[in-house]
Amino acid sequence: MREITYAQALNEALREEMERDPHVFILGEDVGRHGGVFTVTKGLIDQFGGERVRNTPISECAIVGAALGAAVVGCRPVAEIMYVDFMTIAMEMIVNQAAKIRYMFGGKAKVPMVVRTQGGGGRGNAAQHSQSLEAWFVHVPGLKVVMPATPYDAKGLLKSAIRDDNPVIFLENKNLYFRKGPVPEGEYTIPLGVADIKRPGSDVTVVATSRMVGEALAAAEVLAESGIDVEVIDPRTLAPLDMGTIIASVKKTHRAVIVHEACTTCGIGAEIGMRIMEEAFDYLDAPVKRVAAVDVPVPYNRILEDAALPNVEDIIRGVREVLA
Amino acid sequence: MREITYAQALNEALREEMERDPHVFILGEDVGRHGGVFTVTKGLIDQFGGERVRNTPISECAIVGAALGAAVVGCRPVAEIMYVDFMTIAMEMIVNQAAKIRYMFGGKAKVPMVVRTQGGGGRGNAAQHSQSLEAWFVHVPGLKVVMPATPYDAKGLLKSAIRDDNPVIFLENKNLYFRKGPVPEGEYTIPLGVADIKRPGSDVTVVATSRMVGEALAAAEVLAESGIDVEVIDPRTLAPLDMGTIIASVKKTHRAVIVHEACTTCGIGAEIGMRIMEEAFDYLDAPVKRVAAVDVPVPYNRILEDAALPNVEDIIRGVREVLA
Amino acid sequence: MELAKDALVAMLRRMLAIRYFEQSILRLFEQDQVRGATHVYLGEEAVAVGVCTALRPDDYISSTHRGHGHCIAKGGDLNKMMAELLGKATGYCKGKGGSMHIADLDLGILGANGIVGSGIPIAVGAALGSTIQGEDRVAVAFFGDGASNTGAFHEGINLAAVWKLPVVFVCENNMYAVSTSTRESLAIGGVVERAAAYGIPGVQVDGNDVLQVYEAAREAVARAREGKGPTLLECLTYRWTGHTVGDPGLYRNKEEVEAWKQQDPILRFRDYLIEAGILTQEEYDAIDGEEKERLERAIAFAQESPEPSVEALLEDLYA
Amino acid sequence: MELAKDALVAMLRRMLAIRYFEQSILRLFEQDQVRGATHVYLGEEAVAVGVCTALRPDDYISSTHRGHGHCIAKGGDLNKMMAELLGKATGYCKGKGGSMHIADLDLGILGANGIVGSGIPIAVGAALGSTIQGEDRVAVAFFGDGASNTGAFHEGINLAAVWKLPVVFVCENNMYAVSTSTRESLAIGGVVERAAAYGIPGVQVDGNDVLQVYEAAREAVARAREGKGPTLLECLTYRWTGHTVGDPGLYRNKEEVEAWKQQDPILRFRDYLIEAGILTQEEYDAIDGEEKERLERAIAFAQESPEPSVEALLEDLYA
Ligand SMILES: Cc1ncc(C[n+]2csc(CCOP(=O)(O)OP(=O)(O)O)c2C)c(N)n1
Ligand SMILES: Cc1ncc(C[n+]2csc(CCOP(=O)(O)OP(=O)(O)O)c2C)c(N)n1
Ligand SMILES: [Mg+2]
Ligand SMILES: [Mg+2]
Repeated sequence: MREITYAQALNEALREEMERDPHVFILGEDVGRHGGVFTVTKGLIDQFGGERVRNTPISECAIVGAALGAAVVGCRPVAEIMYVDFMTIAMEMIVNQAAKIRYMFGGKAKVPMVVRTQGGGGRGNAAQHSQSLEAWFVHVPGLKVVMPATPYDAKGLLKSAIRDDNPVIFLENKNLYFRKGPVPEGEYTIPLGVADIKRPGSDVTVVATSRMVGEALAAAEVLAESGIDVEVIDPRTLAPLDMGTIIASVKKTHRAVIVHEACTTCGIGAEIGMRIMEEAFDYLDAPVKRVAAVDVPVPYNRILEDAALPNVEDIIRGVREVLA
Repeated sequence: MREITYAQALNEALREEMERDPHVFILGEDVGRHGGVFTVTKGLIDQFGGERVRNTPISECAIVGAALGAAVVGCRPVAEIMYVDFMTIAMEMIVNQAAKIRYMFGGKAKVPMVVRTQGGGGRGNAAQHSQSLEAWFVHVPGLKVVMPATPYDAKGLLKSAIRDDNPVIFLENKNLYFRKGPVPEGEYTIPLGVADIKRPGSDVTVVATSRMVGEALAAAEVLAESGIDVEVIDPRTLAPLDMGTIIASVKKTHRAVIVHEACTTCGIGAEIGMRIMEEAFDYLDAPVKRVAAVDVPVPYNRILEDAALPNVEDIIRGVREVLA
Repeated sequence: MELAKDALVAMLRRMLAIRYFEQSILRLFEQDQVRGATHVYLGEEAVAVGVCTALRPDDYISSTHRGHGHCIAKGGDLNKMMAELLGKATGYCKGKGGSMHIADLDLGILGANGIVGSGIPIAVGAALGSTIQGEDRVAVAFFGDGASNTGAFHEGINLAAVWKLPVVFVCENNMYAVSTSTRESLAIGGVVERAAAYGIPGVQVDGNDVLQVYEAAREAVARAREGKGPTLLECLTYRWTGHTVGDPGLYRNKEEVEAWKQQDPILRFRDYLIEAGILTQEEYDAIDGEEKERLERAIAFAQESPEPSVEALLEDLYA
Repeated sequence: MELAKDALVAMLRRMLAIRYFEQSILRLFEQDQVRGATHVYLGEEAVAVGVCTALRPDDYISSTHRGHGHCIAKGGDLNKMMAELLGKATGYCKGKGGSMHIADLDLGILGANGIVGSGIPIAVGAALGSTIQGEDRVAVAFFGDGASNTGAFHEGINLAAVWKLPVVFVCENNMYAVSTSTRESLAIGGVVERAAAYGIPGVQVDGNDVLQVYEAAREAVARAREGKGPTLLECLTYRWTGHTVGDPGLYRNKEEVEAWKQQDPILRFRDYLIEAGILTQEEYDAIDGEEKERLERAIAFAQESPEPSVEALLEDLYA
């Protein structure tokens, strides 16, 4: 199969959906001629014009608000917020408006919009450009939350997100954009709410998200050399969360490690760990373990940043601990 | 001991701290002559004048930003954000700025500010005025997060929060403002980071926050009639979180229920439950149970709102379940 | 543009409907039939009605926490509104929304809003969506003087101005945001002066003169529909009651309130209609009686309607 | 106010220091000694230096993502700055902050900022804090043309205007926000036109003329210090390079960039100083050489400095 980058895969998803449905349009900072600071919207303005690929002023609240208004009246906007850290400016629109409108109106509205953004550290971007804030969105009923880890998933999930009639927070990762992976030619979608077993295994369940999926797979390779057979599960969407796949795995392995790049405390690892306890307590041979970022802002210096964020070694250590 | 309301207790804390330290000042919407929409700042403008009790335009970002700037240059601002739901507009200032400045600057700044706000449902205020968003703040390193449940705690904790050299998110509850409780005359403070055992017990640990503390105590009374001895722990501050007290209790009771008014998924209950699993797995006779809001926006209708939010009956049921 | 008699009567009817709706809400709130945060529009009727009269049925409005008037002016169903305020299953939102979240997308009513300022970008988005779909609908954002200090106001209007979207920004300057007067929260004479920051026209009118409001709105709407971009229309008015139902409003003095009550937009309009020979006193009284009665029927409808079932709690979250 | 020769020389030195600092950053970034999101101030030196010359040492500034120039202009230590950019323990932030978070509270530098617009309310708060503590310090908020579209701009300036706080809002209009031109993001001729929305004076100057910037800033600062409230000062300028180090900047055409390079603020200032007989070419060359050397020493200092220890990860979070 051909290999393309995560950014290219996202670009294809946008292009195909815009070709397919004239109601789909894009708005965000520098998404036009510039193609987005991570190249995801590259070339789209040439094909679809400035009406459907719209450069906005720097105004995250208005970007999401305008997307929302357009969605309610029948469009399918895809808003780009350059960094998840800037979602802090759009939280009102996302949380009080987009997530709640349908419910508050008694079901009499649809809000088919996607907010694409990206998070994660590892590039020396420091504390205000390296966060992972997915747990906030998962805490808000009414939102769907997607976190693709591979080019294949990125494309298929973005297409589903655009076709979904609900507000979808689509969280990409800045370190994945230029990594390649196999992506078939032509049309496919991946349903929201279905986890993917990225590596089957029998000894321990590792649930990893976004960039940590690759780290977990690398850790699994190393652990395999010591005869430890790791199952790596990528939930792919955090809301809805496919607990079925996770629980089935834990019932088989009796041990689980949750890996994410967000800060440990109140991260998605707490929720997944808690759900495992609630649904598979009697199957657990050890407490569920979290491998996640240290609870500090992400520092600039490379040594400190590496120490703050989880990596292959941390995952290996975590797996060994739950097996001890 | 005299009994005063939660609002009066908070008002006393503000008054005493403003008398004590001229660097303390208040800013927020309608905090001046109007005394705040929940009366917490009532009368303060008469005593301290408009320089130190400042009515702001409706601009939550500027309120927190201005508080932050003033804190960095040596003041001790207490900002009021009318509803926690409006904190969504100030998230950038709180999360990217206030929480991170000290760390990003390598320790070369102090940010002694308090953001007071209030959350919770039960008053028919509907989805945009009834949220409980504490988990978001606990997810952000650099913040302290306080949630008082009684007039006594409200006063002592607010005084400590104002004296603290870090940004403190002080989460009050709209349903508690006009409830009375014993508050001694004169000066006292309650340290941040120390849980309070509101009711000692031996059979099951119930960790409850804010308004749910009272509900848990009521549930404990009912359960006592069936011979079930409930220990009710109020963490009082969620960051720092006094896990020591909670773990000690669980090691004694072997069973735990976490109760909060926020939505279940990714709420503070997940974190506390996970921490109990991490630190006391071998002591647990049953999975930790969460009793929290249903994952929906808070509805207006009374019947639906009651069904959405946890109450005494839900807690009783939860306790019986972990004992089953 | 001269309005025909039936158009003028329709305006009068809607102003009266708002008046009686709000008066009954005050009463029903006291009786605990309506609960929560409820803001009434008494005294401001001319703004909503003047503006909405200038709109087509398929145009959009986004509204505020003080939204009943906008909804009625845009043709909202009194029965469904009242039922919603009583939290009933037959209400606009099946009882889930209450006062601050009434919406009727079929009538272009994008919803009241509990968050000050947030309706502004939403209206901008509706205008954008209309444009992208090749339609020529106009969107109106209603908001208060207090809202003009929010970031959402600035970001939303700027976006509409840059994209020349068909929006009319209608500021209801009632001189106060809760207890805070405009003198305390803006260092300028009027919100209208903010239009210059976006390169759009700004117009200020007597917000208690429904025809003046209508005339200004008509021009702004025409401009928007012709693709010439947004207008900021400031309507000077006053709320007769406290900020919420229950607020005694002690931050305003009695004389000020009384002076404004003398400017009752409905009586001014009635006097004009009668003096201009468009309506007789008898016709007016008949209309007035009919509107009162329509309201009573709405209350009865709401009161007789069933509560939602508990199962509804989990419905309507995702499409 | 006429500036004495040593003051003029000090300005020149700081402009040169910024120039050489930024040029070296381009090089060090290529060598992977500097990483992350780094924005240089080449071509805009006159703004920071003109404004900061009008300030007292104890006045405050809040800065932006493009903050090196502001820091140097306010007296920042080149060694600590360079060490911070190299992520060293001796840096301003012990290596934790990097380019976008350099601060020096002793010099009134409240910090660069990674979030566009957010420095504005922070400067307002510093001015407020100064006022409340009975001091007469002035705060300057630097920000870009792009930032003037944010809600933080609107809310922050409005608050300062209403409270008549001692702030000067300095817009560095370099015509672009990343790839987006001001024509695409503002429907007005200049950011200065936004002053009217807050009832404060707006002044637009040639931002590549350091003396013109200084003069306007001096007046605004005096006004602020006298309690007359804030001013919006727009300085028209241009960034010579891409938005970040690494951005080729293809959205601007070569002629435009070249035309602006002809307006080099340092050469213009040099020519003025020499033509006015204040400085000889030899004196200029000597100063130029000294600043180059000072920068080389800063690089050496930074390169020889130790990395932070891993233990530092957990330090400095709470006071
Ligand atoms: C962002 C936000 N901040 C504060 C509030 C609380 N609040 C509700 S209405 C109101 C005053 C609004 O004033 P204005 O915009 O003038 O409208 P009016 O009530 O006068 O019609 C305030 C402060 C809110 N709902 N949203
Ligand atoms: C709130 C926010 N949105 C977007 C960004 C990404 N970003 C960084 S700098 C920049 C452009 C800023 O333009 P301007 O304010 O004109 O400053 P300049 O870079 O031209 O100096 C953008 C969009 C950000 N840092 N913060
Ligand atoms: Mg008002
Ligand atoms: Mg710029």
